[in-house]
Amino acid sequence: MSDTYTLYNETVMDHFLNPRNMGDIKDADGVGEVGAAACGDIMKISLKIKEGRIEDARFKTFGCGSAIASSSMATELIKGRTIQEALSFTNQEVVDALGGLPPVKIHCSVLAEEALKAALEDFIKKNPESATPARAGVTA
Amino acid sequence: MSDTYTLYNETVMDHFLNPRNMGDIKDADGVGEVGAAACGDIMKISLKIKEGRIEDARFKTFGCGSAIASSSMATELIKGRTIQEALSFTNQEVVDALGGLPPVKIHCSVLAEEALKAALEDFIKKNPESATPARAGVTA
Amino acid sequence: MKVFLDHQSATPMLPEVFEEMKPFFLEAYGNPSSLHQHGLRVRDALKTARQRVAAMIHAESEEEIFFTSDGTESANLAIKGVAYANERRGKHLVVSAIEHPSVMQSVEFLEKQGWTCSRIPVDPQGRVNPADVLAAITPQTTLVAVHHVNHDIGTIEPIQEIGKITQEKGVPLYVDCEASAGWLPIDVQAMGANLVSFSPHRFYGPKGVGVLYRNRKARLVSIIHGGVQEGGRRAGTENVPAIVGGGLASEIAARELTVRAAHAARLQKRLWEGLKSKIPYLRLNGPEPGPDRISTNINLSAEFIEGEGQLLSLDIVGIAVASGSSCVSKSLKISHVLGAIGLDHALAQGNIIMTLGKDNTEAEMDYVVESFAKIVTKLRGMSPMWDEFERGVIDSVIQPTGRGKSFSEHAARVSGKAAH
Amino acid sequence: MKVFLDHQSATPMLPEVFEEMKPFFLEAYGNPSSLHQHGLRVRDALKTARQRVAAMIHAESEEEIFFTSDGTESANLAIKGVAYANERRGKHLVVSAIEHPSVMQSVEFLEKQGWTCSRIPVDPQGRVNPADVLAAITPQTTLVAVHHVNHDIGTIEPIQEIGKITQEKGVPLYVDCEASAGWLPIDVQAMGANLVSFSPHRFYGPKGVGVLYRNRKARLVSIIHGGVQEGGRRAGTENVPAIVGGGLASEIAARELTVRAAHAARLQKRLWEGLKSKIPYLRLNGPEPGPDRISTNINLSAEFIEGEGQLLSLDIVGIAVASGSSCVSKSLKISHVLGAIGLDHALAQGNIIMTLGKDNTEAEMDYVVESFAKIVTKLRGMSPMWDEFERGVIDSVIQPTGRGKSFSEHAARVSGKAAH
Ligand SMILES: Cc1ncc(COP(=O)(O)O)c(C=O)c1O
Ligand SMILES: Cc1ncc(COP(=O)(O)O)c(C=O)c1O
Repeated sequence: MSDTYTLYNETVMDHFLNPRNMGDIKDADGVGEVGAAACGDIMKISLKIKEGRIEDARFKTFGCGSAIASSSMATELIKGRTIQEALSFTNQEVVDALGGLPPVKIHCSVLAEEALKAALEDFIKKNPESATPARAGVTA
Repeated sequence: MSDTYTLYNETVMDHFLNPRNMGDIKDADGVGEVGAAACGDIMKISLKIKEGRIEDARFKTFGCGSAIASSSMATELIKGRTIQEALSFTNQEVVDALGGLPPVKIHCSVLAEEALKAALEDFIKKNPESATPARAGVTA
Repeated sequence: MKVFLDHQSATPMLPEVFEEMKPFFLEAYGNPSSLHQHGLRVRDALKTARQRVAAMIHAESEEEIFFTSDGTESANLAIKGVAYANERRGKHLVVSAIEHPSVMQSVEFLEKQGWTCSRIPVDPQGRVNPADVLAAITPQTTLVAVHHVNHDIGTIEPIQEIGKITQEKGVPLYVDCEASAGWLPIDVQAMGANLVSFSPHRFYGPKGVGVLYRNRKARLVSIIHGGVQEGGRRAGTENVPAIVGGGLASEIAARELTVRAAHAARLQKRLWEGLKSKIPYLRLNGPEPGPDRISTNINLSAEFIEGEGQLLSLDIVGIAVASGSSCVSKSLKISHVLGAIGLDHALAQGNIIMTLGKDNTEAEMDYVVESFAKIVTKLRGMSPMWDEFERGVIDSVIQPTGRGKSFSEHAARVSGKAAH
Repeated sequence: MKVFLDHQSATPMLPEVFEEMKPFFLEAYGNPSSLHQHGLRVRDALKTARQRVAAMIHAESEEEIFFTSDGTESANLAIKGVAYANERRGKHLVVSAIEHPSVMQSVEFLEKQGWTCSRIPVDPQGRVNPADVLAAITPQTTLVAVHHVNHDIGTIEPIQEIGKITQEKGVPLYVDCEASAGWLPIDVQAMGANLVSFSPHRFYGPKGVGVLYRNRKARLVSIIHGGVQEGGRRAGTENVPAIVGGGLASEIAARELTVRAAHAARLQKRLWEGLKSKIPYLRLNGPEPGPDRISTNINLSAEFIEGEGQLLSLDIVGIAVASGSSCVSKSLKISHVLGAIGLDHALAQGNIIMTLGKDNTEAEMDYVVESFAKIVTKLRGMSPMWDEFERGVIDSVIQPTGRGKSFSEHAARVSGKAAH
């Protein structure tokens, strides 16, 4: 009876309680804010991009534990990737890195993917030259 | 946990386990056998009648505990009564003397009344002279 | 001597089951719907219980196990939940004529709401003929329900054969295993069953929990509405201690099944042979002990006397039994099972049901034989029917002699109405 | 420190209730339907339980008390059992818009079967206007259902006034007392209620038993079909230990009600005042503590943050609470109660429900205030909404400043869809 029971696994709880990369980047090169009408989550990711590579990523999230953990994990995963690589990032990477999410919470990882893509979009809009070869890969 | 729980009260259980007047009367002056189609009970009462008075009454019963107790009690109650008195006997006397029966078992006492009346009928049929003043009171 | 021979009505809970449940009353009192410690801790316990139950009946996954409040509710959910879920496909059901009242009454309720139902008759031993099931299925049929074992007379039904038919026809099969669970192996996959129900209180588990197994091939909607507990199939705060206890009782029952069943079979044989040799005009209802009858059940009719008196007299000498006679039922009707096997009304009235458990002993069986013989003799001495039989006015149903009227004719005459 | 503030979901069972139940697991394991010793002994125990429950709610007779498996089943039985019983008279129901899902979903089920239902809206505090009930009743109305106290926001409804109306109109009134039983006096006669339901697991009794009171003026048919248990109103083997325990818990709850409620009221005041003074942009949903709100409930919305994160963070520091936010519900919908009182979507998302019990202490309240203040600060620091509020991009709902867009407008913009 003395064990600790948690709704999420250890990794998710760790990223919820000790989020990595929480905050905003001053003078961010790209910022994306997305929301899920269905459950009211709002996620914001800001990126620092240098020479076509993500140098820093930060998040702010209004949402449940798994939304916070998903954005924390997404920013961790994305750091160091090229724009090209980042544009093919999927929510499954977040789910896998977190060691799984409850089925009803998978949408949180999707939101993280969307926020990242929105931030990249924002960067590309401001720096059209940077993304020419990748343009086709962007869906939204 | 050591108490004894019974479906019926003590009086009923006593009359079921130690029935009074169980058996048949040889050369009975009146015999009545009745049945309840609804639940299959069959009750038989035989009477010894002397000088217009019930000298002995005996029963045999195919039926549940309360049917046996009802017929035992009915024969007890009826002994010593005049035919006249016996003809106005009702099942309520049985119920009262037994200290009550479960609602679903009241019909057993009715059967006892009917068996008694049938036995009286039988006697009267055989001895029409005996009952002239009471004839009107007989319903069946 | 105290002898409990009414295991179909109740079983004492195993001490280890009680120990397993205990913490869930006082310490781990959380609600599994809660997201905090207290909720999550009991959520884990429910999962374990589900796994144990799934293992017992060879379910593919614990997600196929739903907990309800008892076997009755499980049967209601199986029947109504499948009927409502398939309302658009068709409104026809097929059930055996001797299912438990929880199935029969659910069907009657649906009939009031526009469903139709084919009731499959049984042979004098209570067996369903699979060919009759096949013949009854129509394109509108959305469910077939045949129980594994009959609760009154212990008949084992040919479920695998029926399962083959329903699978071929693509109609879900519901098998009520309340009377078999814990005493006969249940393999839902081998049976070809899509739904199976039972209740752990029949094999030394707690009251207050029922099980419904349902696989994906059968659509099922909820009948108790509200929250989204039990995968949305049963709303309401879960009875955690009972579910936990039911899980453990299931695990133990699976493990000890062979031993328990063999023990019961030995006692069943001794009991029936003892009774048969001591008491004349005694009939065993349902199949002979052996492969067609569950080892826990003895269903008797003592001729010329009525069941309640036998039951009460046995109780006085410490023997607890049941009866399907009308005097025993609150509705004043004989068990519909006895009617369906065509049992003579006289014999149905004299009905006694003895159901064995793991703790009964041979000495108990001998005591029952002896006591019952005395009781039958005493009650026959009080019965006008016995006397009339001896005098040749009525005849025996069990060993007809050709003289006299039948009990039924006689009863009809004295009551002025036909016995039903 | 461990603080349990989720008494609406569960309560620890009283040790004396556990002791009362114990013999019914191991020794007195009989089935109350049995006619022998074992059955009769527990039949007596059920009668005692029924009498205790009847006394608690001032029922005229214990025969008006029916036991079910939980509050959800009782609500289903009240709604569907009365609807079906009066099907020929009419098929219209009147219910408040903020009833528990067990009521709302039962009504929706009946609507699929041809019933119509008027849902009575509530004011921003969650109160039903009795005049609206009167106006909704038609000659076809066969039941009015308004709960005593709302489970989410603690509003006490004007039941006596509604009872007068339903009595005048001759329509049965069903009052779900799940959230009030044990904490507010319930007098079914003074209320003018024909049906009342609740579950002892809300006041230190066991899980696995629900109560339905019903007086003769309301016709009621069974919804779980089978045997003739519970006066034919609920088939299925009775959960004897839980019923026995529920009976004792009811007796104790009635005796200790005044003390328990006064204790809760003191803590409620301390908790709300502490939180209010420490945490800005915090809203109490439902009436102010006092005569219009049950003393056990505090329902909060912390603006700019979401409920599940608050709940998890509280759990980590040992505080167990609930939430009506959509992230917490399995259906991803906010509590319909919060919708019905017109709570802004942003505040509904940040919802936290704290429910008090008899064993909570003042020190616990102070710990909760302190911990919750820290958690809100941390989560706001992580929330883009807080940042945007501080930067004047969006406005506060609780203390509007006139600058910026609302949360809802903002959420709709970023998600491309309207918040619901
Ligand atoms: C075959 C069968 N089905 C269903 C039931 C109902 O189960 P429960 O008593 O758990 O409600 C019984 C109960 O005796 C039964 O024997
Ligand atoms: C007002 C109300 N009614 C009904 C119920 C359902 O009761 P149970 O949880 O016992 O199934 C609840 C449960 O929380 C409730 O709060």
